[in-house]
Amino acid sequence: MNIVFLTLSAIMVLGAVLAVTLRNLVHCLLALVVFFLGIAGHFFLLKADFLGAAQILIYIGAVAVLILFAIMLTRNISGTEGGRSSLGGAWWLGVGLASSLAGMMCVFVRRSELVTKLPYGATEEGVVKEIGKLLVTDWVVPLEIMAVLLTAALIGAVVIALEEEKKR
Amino acid sequence: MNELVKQQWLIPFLPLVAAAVQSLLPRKARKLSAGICLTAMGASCVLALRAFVGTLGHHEAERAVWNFVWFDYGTTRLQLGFILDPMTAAMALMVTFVGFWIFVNATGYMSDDENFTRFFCFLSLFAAAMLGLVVANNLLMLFMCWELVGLCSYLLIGFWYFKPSAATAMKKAFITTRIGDVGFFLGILMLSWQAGTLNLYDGGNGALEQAGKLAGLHGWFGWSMATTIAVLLFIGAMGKSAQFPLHVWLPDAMEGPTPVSALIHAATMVAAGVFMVGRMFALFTAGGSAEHPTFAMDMVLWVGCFTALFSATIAVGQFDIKRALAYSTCSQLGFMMMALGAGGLVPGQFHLLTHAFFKALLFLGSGCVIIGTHHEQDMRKMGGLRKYMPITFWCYLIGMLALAGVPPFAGFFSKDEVLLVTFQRSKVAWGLATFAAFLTAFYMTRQMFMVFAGKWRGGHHEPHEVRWNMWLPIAVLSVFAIGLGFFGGKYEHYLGVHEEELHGKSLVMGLSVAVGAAGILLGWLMYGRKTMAHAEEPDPLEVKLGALFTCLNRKWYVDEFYDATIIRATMLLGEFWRVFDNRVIDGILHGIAWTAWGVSQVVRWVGDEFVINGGFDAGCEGVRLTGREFAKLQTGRIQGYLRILCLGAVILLVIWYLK
Amino acid sequence: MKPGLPYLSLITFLPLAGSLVVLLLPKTQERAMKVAALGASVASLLLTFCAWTRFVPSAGMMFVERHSWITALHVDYYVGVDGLSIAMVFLTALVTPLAMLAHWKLKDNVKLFFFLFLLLQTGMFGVFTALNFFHWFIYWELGLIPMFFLIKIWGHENRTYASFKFFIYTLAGSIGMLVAFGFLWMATGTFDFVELRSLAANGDLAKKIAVFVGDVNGRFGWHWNVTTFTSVLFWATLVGFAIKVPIWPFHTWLPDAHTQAPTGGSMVLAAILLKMGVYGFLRVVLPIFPSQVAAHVDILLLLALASIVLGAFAALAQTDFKRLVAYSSVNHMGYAMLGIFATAATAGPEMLNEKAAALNGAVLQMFNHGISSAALFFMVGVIYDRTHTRALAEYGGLRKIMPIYAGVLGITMFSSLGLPGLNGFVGEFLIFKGAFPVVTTVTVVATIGLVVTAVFLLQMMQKVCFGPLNEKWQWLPDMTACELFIGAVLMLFMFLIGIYPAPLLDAANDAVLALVRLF
Amino acid sequence: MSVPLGYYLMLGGVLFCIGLCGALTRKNAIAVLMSIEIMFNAAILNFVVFWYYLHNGALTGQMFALFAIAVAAAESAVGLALVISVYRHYRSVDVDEMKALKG
Repeated sequence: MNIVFLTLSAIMVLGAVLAVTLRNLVHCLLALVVFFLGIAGHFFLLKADFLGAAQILIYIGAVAVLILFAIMLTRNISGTEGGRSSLGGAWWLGVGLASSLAGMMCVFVRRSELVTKLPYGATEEGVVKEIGKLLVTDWVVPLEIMAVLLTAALIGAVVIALEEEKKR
Repeated sequence: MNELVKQQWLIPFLPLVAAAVQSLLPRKARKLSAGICLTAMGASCVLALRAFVGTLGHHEAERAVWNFVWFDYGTTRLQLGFILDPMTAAMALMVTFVGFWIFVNATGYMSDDENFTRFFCFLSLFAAAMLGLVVANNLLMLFMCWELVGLCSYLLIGFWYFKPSAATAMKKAFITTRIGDVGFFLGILMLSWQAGTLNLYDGGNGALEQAGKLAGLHGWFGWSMATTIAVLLFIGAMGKSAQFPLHVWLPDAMEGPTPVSALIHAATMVAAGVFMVGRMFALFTAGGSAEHPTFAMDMVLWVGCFTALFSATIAVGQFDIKRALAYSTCSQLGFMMMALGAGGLVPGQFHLLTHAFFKALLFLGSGCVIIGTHHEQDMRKMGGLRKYMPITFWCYLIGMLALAGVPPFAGFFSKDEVLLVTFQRSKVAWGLATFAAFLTAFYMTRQMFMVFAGKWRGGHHEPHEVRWNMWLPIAVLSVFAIGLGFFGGKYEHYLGVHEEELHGKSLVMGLSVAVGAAGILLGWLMYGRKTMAHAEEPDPLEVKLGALFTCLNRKWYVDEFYDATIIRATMLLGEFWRVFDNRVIDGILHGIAWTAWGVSQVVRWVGDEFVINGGFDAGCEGVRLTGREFAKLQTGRIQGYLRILCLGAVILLVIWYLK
Repeated sequence: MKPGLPYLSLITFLPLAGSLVVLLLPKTQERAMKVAALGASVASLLLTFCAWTRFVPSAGMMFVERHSWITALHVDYYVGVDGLSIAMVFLTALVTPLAMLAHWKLKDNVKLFFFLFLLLQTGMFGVFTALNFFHWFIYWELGLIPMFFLIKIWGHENRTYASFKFFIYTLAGSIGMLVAFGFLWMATGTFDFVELRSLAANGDLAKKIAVFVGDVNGRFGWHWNVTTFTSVLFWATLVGFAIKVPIWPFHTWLPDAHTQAPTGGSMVLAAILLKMGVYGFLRVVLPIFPSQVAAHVDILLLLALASIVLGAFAALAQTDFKRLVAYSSVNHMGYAMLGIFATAATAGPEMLNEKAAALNGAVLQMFNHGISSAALFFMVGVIYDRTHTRALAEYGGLRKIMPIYAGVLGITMFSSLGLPGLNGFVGEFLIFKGAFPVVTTVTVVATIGLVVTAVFLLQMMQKVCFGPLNEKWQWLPDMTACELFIGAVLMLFMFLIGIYPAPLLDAANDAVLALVRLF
Repeated sequence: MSVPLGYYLMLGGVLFCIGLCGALTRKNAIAVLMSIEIMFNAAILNFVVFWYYLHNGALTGQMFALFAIAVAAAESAVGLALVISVYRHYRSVDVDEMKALKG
């Protein structure tokens, strides 16, 4: 067992739990950022440096800011949900279902022979360069499709957000 | 001659090009149009003259042919070809020459018609088709041109299409000749089957060169093959050359402008039939002799003879100047046919040539009269034109004397030969023909006196002489109407036919002159001594003959007879088959359809309505109720769905775990 | 043969591609649709022309494409053209764009119209190029459905009746054919026209059918007679084609459908769809059932004769311009059938050239009728657009105000009448020339048709163009440039074939000879 | 470093279920979206983990993760745009009120 792994995991779980339970949405967002950072840390641990960097750039740099904007556009600036409960009527049902699913998952993981599997071997350095090469050779078509998807999402998001404005 | 024949195609081609060019000319280009036409026709005339001169030097009946492939089919090929022999050369020269002067006259006659260019287009096409027919060395090509001649006559007769009578006449002309053409067509089919070729002369393999062989084969109705083919071909000639009983179209064809009448009745269309019989003469005579002529020859003789007399009687009773001439044409064509049927190829062809000149002269002259009298055609409303139109009068007189067979005019010589050759064959035919000649002289005299003698009966507008471009052609033609007759002997020599010594020459000639003189005398007695004073005055002949005259005037009621029988039967047949289609065939169809519909109705009521529909309705109701119940599950709350999803996942995992 | 450009597939599917383009264009872009439709069609025409220039008559099937398709049924995608079909492909390529052009001013439902038209063209091309019954039949039916809608939607006052009659009649005919080919397949295991033809030629087909019938009898205890069975197959196939041609007495759908169809529909219907039936005789009935045709040739000749004579007489009594023209189609198709059946009337090589002439004439007549009937229907459409009536009695004297129209109608009419110098004559002459020695009596009676054809056509001409002008039509404009263009193209071919038919005949002759030698 | 694979997988599972729990219980649509982001990240983590333990020298796992991240980014952009659009319409982001699809 590795101390770094445990610590990082604990922080992440905490961040995740806070992100789904806190009432103030801005606070939730902060907890979510912590969670994202944890994931990035795990990526670094797993020798996936490039992904880690991408995680920080995309999630913290873009998604979190986007969510912040959404919060500010839909609520007053503090982002609290007023006097009403932040949880829906059947919250206990949700919690119960999620935790039983988690339980089942853990059970299955334990039953699997993969449980004790150790890393495949020394992962060579310079993976980033390799990824770059692969992206423009073997993976160039998915990359292009992804580019189209992103463009479409960009335009789509703008159109959806603008639509109501136009009708008025 | 062998080089000349290769240029024969140019003779019809030039007018054809002229026609093609003019079909695209605008209406206003009158001068250009007439210029092109006259140039083309003149050039054709020069070419024809060259060909004629080329044939002159040869004493034997020589001919040059030039065949070419039109298309291949099966393992063989279809050829067309051109010919140059004396008959062709003379005919082509006549057609181009007379045609040229008719064209000149037409520039005057049609000068104020709005479709002037169109007229010259049709006229050129007409000439082209006729010349093509003359120079063809192939029966198919001859037939094609033959049909085109029919087309042009259709177009020209109906040139004033807005007149209902013209619209009907054009149709009548085409259909009547088409009936004859079917016979011709069958003859061609038979010939191409039996002879294996349609080339007339082909170095020994031509259809005409096989006439002897064909005469030995058995054809239809117990005739020899050659006779069968000849009879079929002659049916075509009957249509084209207006022989009884297919003559009815010709008088109606007078609905066309007068130059057209001249062209149709003198130089081209009607001549085509006689020319064709002459061209195919070998088939007609094959297998027969002077004592025992073939059926085809007999048919030609008697049809011609009957038509000559029949039409002459009708001509006597006409008041329309052009109609009288038209029946006279019919009659003269009968003479030609009769001569051919009697075995006289040369007299028949020679009469065709001389007749072309003086009949063209007469028609163009009548055109001048019509123009001079401001489009009056009824002879009763004319009179005294000699004073007003002297040039026309003198020319017309020459034409009339030629037609009446007065020596020394052209008609005398040719008609005399016709009668002479008929005399050899059949005294009865000769007698009838002589009577027809008498009638000819009579009705022409009648016409002369009614039109030119006495005083003007036509009303306020005084007649006037026509312009030079109208009288010049008739003046030129009248020179030939006088002089051409003297070349009869030369023509026989030229054609290279050596006919045996004919007996009874002086008798026939004397009688012929006598009946001509008698006819003219009778005409003078009835019409010349005391000319008509008023247009309404009854015809002296009408007074004498009474009902018979009406009968003549109404053309022996042949048209009425056809209307009541053939045309009516055809229309009824058409109506019958139309109704048959609509009632019987469609009735059966509808019956099937109704039956199918009925069966389906029964199936619907018995089966569908109670069994299937009942069950179906119940099923539908069930589905609807279920749907309504299940719809309640759709809360629209997304988290609710997600919960169910989640639950499902958990349950699946549990099941899997327990397994 | 070395593989070249897949001409036939390109020609066939270009209109289909065009139809998809038309379908995808926005509804407001009517002009673009028309241009796209015409473009696709003209591209096909150009390709057809290129194909023709590379066509070698003596080479048998040309431009063959053969790809395995449904292996379980031994069905190949198999296309090719020979002398019998190349002219028809060309005719299709030529007439369809002209028919579209005739509807250039169409306003309602433009998209659907041009879509259906292109679909129809694909179907027609397919019928003339396919050599395997399986996809041939698909094309055959594909020609039917768009035409049904063309009549049903854009037709005249009685369109519903006419379209249903047309559809159900033709469909009923083709069902028999389908069943017959189903049996043939069970007996021989192939749908391939070429293979079936060679089987029939060397006698294997009869043997295989006999084996099949024996098999069926043995298995089910039935008592089928081989001769009767083959005859039933033959008649089922024949009636399917006879309805399409149409041969008397299966012709009554034709006047209704032609009369009620829109102008372009009538043009294509008369020019090409009818030829599909005649082509069926050349491609299917004669090669696959030669002995049956020979056995029943008397009846068939009588039916052809009835088409000629009775069709002409019925046309004589028509008062509706378009119906008259439609009946003239019955009459003209009768000549083509006379030529085809005359081929089968005697056995042996004695009359080879005569029979070849008759069959060549029939092929030529197919093309000629395509040109002249399309032109005639177009001319009816031109006048109908202006007057909105088809009653002959309503017209009169139109030549005065519409001289160009009268001229074009006259030439078209004479082409249909068979005037020498125009296309109709050559075909009819060859048919008669070939049929006369073989079946003399029938041919002689058929000449009645020639006269009656002349009578009703000239009567039509007189009623439309001659006589005094009906004052009602004082204001009618003459043909527009576009209309004149359509007329001019068709007239060009009338003159071209009338004067120099050799290219068409050369293309057809080798295939015709091969067909004649089957008898 | 020798953490066995099972622990990582359990971590991923737990994180996923935390996100799921949020998605099931939160009323605020933005919070739901944030929970979904947590689920996404848990899944992506699993990709990387599997790659790290089982990669056989190939980089496919990382690639997959990379593309998943890109897709997730697109998803969140569109999702948030939708939320804003819905907010404009209902003046609320409460998922309980978004039930126009009720049967």
